[in-house]
Amino acid sequence: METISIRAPSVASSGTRIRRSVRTRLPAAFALLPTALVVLVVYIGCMLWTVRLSFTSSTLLPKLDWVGLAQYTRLFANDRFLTSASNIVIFGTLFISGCLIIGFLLAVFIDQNVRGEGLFRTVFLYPYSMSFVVTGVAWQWFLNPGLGLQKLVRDMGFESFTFDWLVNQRMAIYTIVIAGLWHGAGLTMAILLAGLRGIDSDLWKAARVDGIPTWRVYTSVVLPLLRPMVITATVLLATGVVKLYDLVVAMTLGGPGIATEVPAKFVMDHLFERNNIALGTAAATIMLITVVSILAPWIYVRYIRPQGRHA
Amino acid sequence: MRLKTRVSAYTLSIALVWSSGALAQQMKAEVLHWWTSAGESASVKVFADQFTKAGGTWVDNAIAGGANARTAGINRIVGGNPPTMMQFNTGKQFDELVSNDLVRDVDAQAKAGKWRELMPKPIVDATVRQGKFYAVPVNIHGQNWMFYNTKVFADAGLEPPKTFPELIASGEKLKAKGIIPLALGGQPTWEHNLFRAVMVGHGGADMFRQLYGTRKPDVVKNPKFKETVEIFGKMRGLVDPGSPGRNWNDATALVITNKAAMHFNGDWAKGEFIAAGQTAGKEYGCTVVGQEPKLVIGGDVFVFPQTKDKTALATQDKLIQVLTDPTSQVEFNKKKGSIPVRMDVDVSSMDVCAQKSHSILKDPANQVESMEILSPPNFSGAMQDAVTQFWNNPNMTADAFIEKIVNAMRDAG
Amino acid sequence: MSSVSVRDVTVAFEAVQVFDGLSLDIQEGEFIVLLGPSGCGKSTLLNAIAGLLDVAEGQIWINGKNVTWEEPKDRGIAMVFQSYALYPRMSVRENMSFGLKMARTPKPEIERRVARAAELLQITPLLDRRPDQLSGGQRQRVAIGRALVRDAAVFLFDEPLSNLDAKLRNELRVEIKRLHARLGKTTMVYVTHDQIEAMTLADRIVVMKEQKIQQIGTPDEIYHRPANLFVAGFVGSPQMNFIKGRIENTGEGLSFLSGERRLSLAGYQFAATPLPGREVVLGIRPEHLKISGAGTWPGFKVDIVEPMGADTVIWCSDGAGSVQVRIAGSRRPAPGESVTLHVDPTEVSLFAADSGERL
Amino acid sequence: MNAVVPQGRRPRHLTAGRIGIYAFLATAALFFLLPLWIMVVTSLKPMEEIRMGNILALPAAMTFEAWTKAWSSACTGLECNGISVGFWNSVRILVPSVILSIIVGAINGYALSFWRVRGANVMFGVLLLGAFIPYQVFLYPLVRIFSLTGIYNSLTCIVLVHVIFGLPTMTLLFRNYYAGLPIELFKAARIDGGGFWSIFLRVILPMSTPILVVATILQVTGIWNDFIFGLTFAGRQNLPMTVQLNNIVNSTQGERAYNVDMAATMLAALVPLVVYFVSGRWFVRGIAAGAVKG
Repeated sequence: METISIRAPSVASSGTRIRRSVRTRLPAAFALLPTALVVLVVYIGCMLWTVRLSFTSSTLLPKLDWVGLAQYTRLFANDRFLTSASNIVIFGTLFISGCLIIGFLLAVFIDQNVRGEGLFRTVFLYPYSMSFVVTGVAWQWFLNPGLGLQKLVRDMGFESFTFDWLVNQRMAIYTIVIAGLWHGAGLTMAILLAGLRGIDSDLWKAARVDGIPTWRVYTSVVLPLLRPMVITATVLLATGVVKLYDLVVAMTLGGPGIATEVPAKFVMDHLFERNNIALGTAAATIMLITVVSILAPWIYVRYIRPQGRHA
Repeated sequence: MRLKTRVSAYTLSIALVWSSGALAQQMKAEVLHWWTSAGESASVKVFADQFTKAGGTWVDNAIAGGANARTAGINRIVGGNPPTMMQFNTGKQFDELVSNDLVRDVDAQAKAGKWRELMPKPIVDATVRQGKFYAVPVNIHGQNWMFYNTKVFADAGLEPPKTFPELIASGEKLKAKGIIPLALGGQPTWEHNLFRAVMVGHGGADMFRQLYGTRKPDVVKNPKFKETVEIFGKMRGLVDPGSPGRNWNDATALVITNKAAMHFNGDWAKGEFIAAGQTAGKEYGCTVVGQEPKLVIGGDVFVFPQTKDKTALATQDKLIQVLTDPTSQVEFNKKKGSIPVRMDVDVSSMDVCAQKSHSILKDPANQVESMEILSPPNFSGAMQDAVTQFWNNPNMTADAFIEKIVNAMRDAG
Repeated sequence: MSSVSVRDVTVAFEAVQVFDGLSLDIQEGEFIVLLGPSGCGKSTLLNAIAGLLDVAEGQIWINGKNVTWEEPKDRGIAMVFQSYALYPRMSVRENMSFGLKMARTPKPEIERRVARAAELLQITPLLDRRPDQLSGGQRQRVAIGRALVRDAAVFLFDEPLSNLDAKLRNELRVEIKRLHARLGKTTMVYVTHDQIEAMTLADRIVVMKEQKIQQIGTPDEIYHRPANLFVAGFVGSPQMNFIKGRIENTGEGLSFLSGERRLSLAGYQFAATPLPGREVVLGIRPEHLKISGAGTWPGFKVDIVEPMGADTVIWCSDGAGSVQVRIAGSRRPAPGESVTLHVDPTEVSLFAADSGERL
Repeated sequence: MNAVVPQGRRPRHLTAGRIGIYAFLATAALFFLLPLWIMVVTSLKPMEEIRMGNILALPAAMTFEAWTKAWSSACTGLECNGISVGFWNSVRILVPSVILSIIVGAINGYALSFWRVRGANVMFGVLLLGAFIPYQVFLYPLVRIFSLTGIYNSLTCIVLVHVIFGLPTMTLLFRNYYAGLPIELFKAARIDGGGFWSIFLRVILPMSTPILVVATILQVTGIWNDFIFGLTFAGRQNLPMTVQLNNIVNSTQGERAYNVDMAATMLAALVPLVVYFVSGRWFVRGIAAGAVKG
């Protein structure tokens, strides 16, 4: 009879073991090598380069002097940067939650065996394929009080109707959210719809037998099951939030005033238009630090700690 | 420097490829610029045709948006694969290319062509670094023009204003008649452009230079400065609520379609009037508002990236000849909406606005350097941020605005 | 010569789960079943034998060769998975010949082997179908067929029948047994949590719990002389009855005492003779309890009667606890009836109450 | 009295609920189509009409001139060939970029989910972080890197850039999809003697159709609509269509022809749109098949 005591895992290293591990995984390691190089040179390299430049006084061309935290002091005294930072929080929150809510509603409604499902789906998805360079202009026109919705409603006889968010400092950021929703809700819908289609049909039968109202099933049973899809959609949308630039440029150019400025635009303007590489990279570094501190724990728990599967 | 050897090795290999090609390719010039609209394309074609006539091959590389084009161009110059010539605006945009020895000096050609005598001093100063020409100016844009709708003014029984206080007074009258007094592209650039027009028109050329050039905070202590800022502040009431975010040409369209009376812009806005079939002096007029007309001028220049290749040098020399030739100057600027950079050419064939421009600039006292010439981009950028905040926030006081200007001066160093 | 030999093997999973210093010897031609509840480490052991996971320490020998660091394909093994693991885009034929192609076996040889295996498993008509066109039973046959063509010395089965319904499971079980007999010298290592499969198939059963081997023995040994409480409880259905009590020395030797009940242990083969007063658990299989007029333990009342066809399970209780009794034949007591139970001390098992080990 | 027994097909009830569903979907569809409507009507109007500012109204004098102009005669500097010149450039960039980035993503995803390579997950973590960093930050150093290696401003260069920046999404997509495949398939293939490449090519790849569709759609859309990379890295012989589009749309000082802008935008979006229409069903199915088991 065998009885075995449990010991702490020991790091054993015999020559043969290493040989087999290497021999078996060599092709895999080799296949990952180009990516590893890219990660090292491009991603990590560029990040470090960016961080380094933020401690210099570079203007048009990078130079490698050292001015300490001077750029950061300027950055945090800069109205526009502070507005950008708060704008991205507003936009991010509303855009992600809005896309998820609208996407979920669209997915649920499309999932009701409607006729012309394909048509609806395409209509909701097509904005994702359009570049913002000009669709931004279309939105700008539509939201402009003198041209679009407000004029239309007033022309119909409702003289007091006012919809001037686009030109209102306090509300302008929400028009960016509206156009953002238009662009991103369709993709969210597709992801959630995929999730809905994957739900076991027995669940529906069970809910019917129990006499649970449909909306209740969606909120209490289906929604929790869609968790992975919601996470994926959130991740995809979040990458868009951080990179938000084109939309703002096309619709408001950061205005009225600096009401709709966002960090990526701050970085872009300072790097390429204002010949202020140092301040631009300082802003980029702050963005980087923010993203890393929010995401690193999640990425670590989700992807790094569990070492793949055992094979 | 290793980068440099790299660069020249690369140019050399390209040169080898070229010289092995057909003879016609010997004078092949790749020109990088951001003149992409129909009117601009027509103007650049003048140079291209002249160059072709002179036996060269013009390879056109147009990239929309100055920032995009400059980024691409600078990347290529630094990356060792430069175009033969590249557009910049007058001003500090190419300073570091000069100090890093990446562009060629063209002082020999300038001396031969007497550029220093023939061109307005602000333009010369904007192009000369360490006593040498490093770029070829090709045109002069007036930035503080006011375009107005003649019919609207006639109907209202008003004369186009000569000063800014007058402008505000007539603006209020026009507003009462349901006309948009001032059409403005509500984007930071154009708001800032308007501010500069007020600054030079009301505050005067010296104040303008102090603000954008020397950037000493003392300037704001001048009571005239605050007065100017307040006038600018009052003009917030003269634009329509749809202004924010609007493109400048949509603002021009408001004047064209009789919806608005006045529009401040550079002389490039003529292109929109022309495209709508209107003629200067008839449907619309152009004027410079201010006690004495001071014209803020800037323009476009071309720089010539360094090369050791003899053929390439000859090509660049030929290009310089073409750019400064009097005939091509007139033809180019007719299409571009600007005026020739040489004050010695005959402008009688150009439109009334251009002629007005030319006559104003005849007196060197009326020539005012543009912000692009006076300020480094980080200061003009910071100013733009300040201006757009003030313009779009009716509750912001002139003093708060002035404080932001002082901060901008401090930050830009 | 032993066919498979696991020598002091340690497997470490990300420093979380440890499978430590385990040894096992399997003889050539033997049918070994690794039995245990899920998570007991039986599949881990199988995967280690197959070379599908790295062994941190120790060695694995197959057919006299140290294969610890060999690739799975070089170990002379074949494997059948619970989920069948058929390549979905390949036909049955391609599925079966994939491994041979990988090994660059000549074409005619591949065809010969596939044909033979298909015939053996009666899946010849299915050869050109795709896995998604097959029923569960057919898929499992194909999976076995894929293993068969490898002509391996050792077959590894990872719960191959768990995904099938009861009827198919029985059929295929018999077939696997027949296959083993027909293949002669092929060693089979079979992982399952189903004790019926274990009992019916195995030459020897390895019972595992919490990454440790609890007992290795023939089905009879496992059934009749379980090494500890866990094995005794895990094997057998209905479950073995357990009665807590203690050992006492009466005049005629050692006795088991639980409340009023007493059982003389004369004839019980002790592994180690316990001291009187020792707390123990008495294990009696339901079929070893007999209902008789003059029994050992009177005064049980019948609660529930479960007729199962060939035999009947009767639940009896006496206020202190309940036991299950399995009787053959059609004559059975009615619920509420009083019965007397008879226990044969040679047929019971005694376990130490503290360690659970057999006494 | 006879009880009424329902006969034949159950009548289709257009209940209040159904009407509500359709009303909601139709309203949503209107919202989504609105910008498209503005763009279509604008592209069909002459400029005089556009200056009048009735953006939602149907064109009074419909003309397709803007479309032909946008396609074949709008000017970018001296070249007046519309955006059609960039079309083939875009295709030349698109095809190798999409194929290569998908191949690399698939191999990465496969290696990450089936083979435990030391440090691979850390690499993947950094890659994921990279997905959140604005591209603009990379531009300058990348230009330096590429010009040092001598491939700056070439087709190779732009394709490489697309592959590099497609890495995070593609790797994530394939990794998650492969993580959803039964590991036993991989084990079986190992026992059958498959090595890294043969298992990938013969077992895993044939099972990847749904995720390949999703990856293709995402990459085609992303790469086709790219502007900044094309401009910065492609070199002037290879400028993609979006650069032409931007040249037409975004001139700073020149006059604007909105009708041409709108037509050009829709023309430029044709390729991804066609991909969407053709593969819409597959897209949802592909995502369902595990692309989102993140």
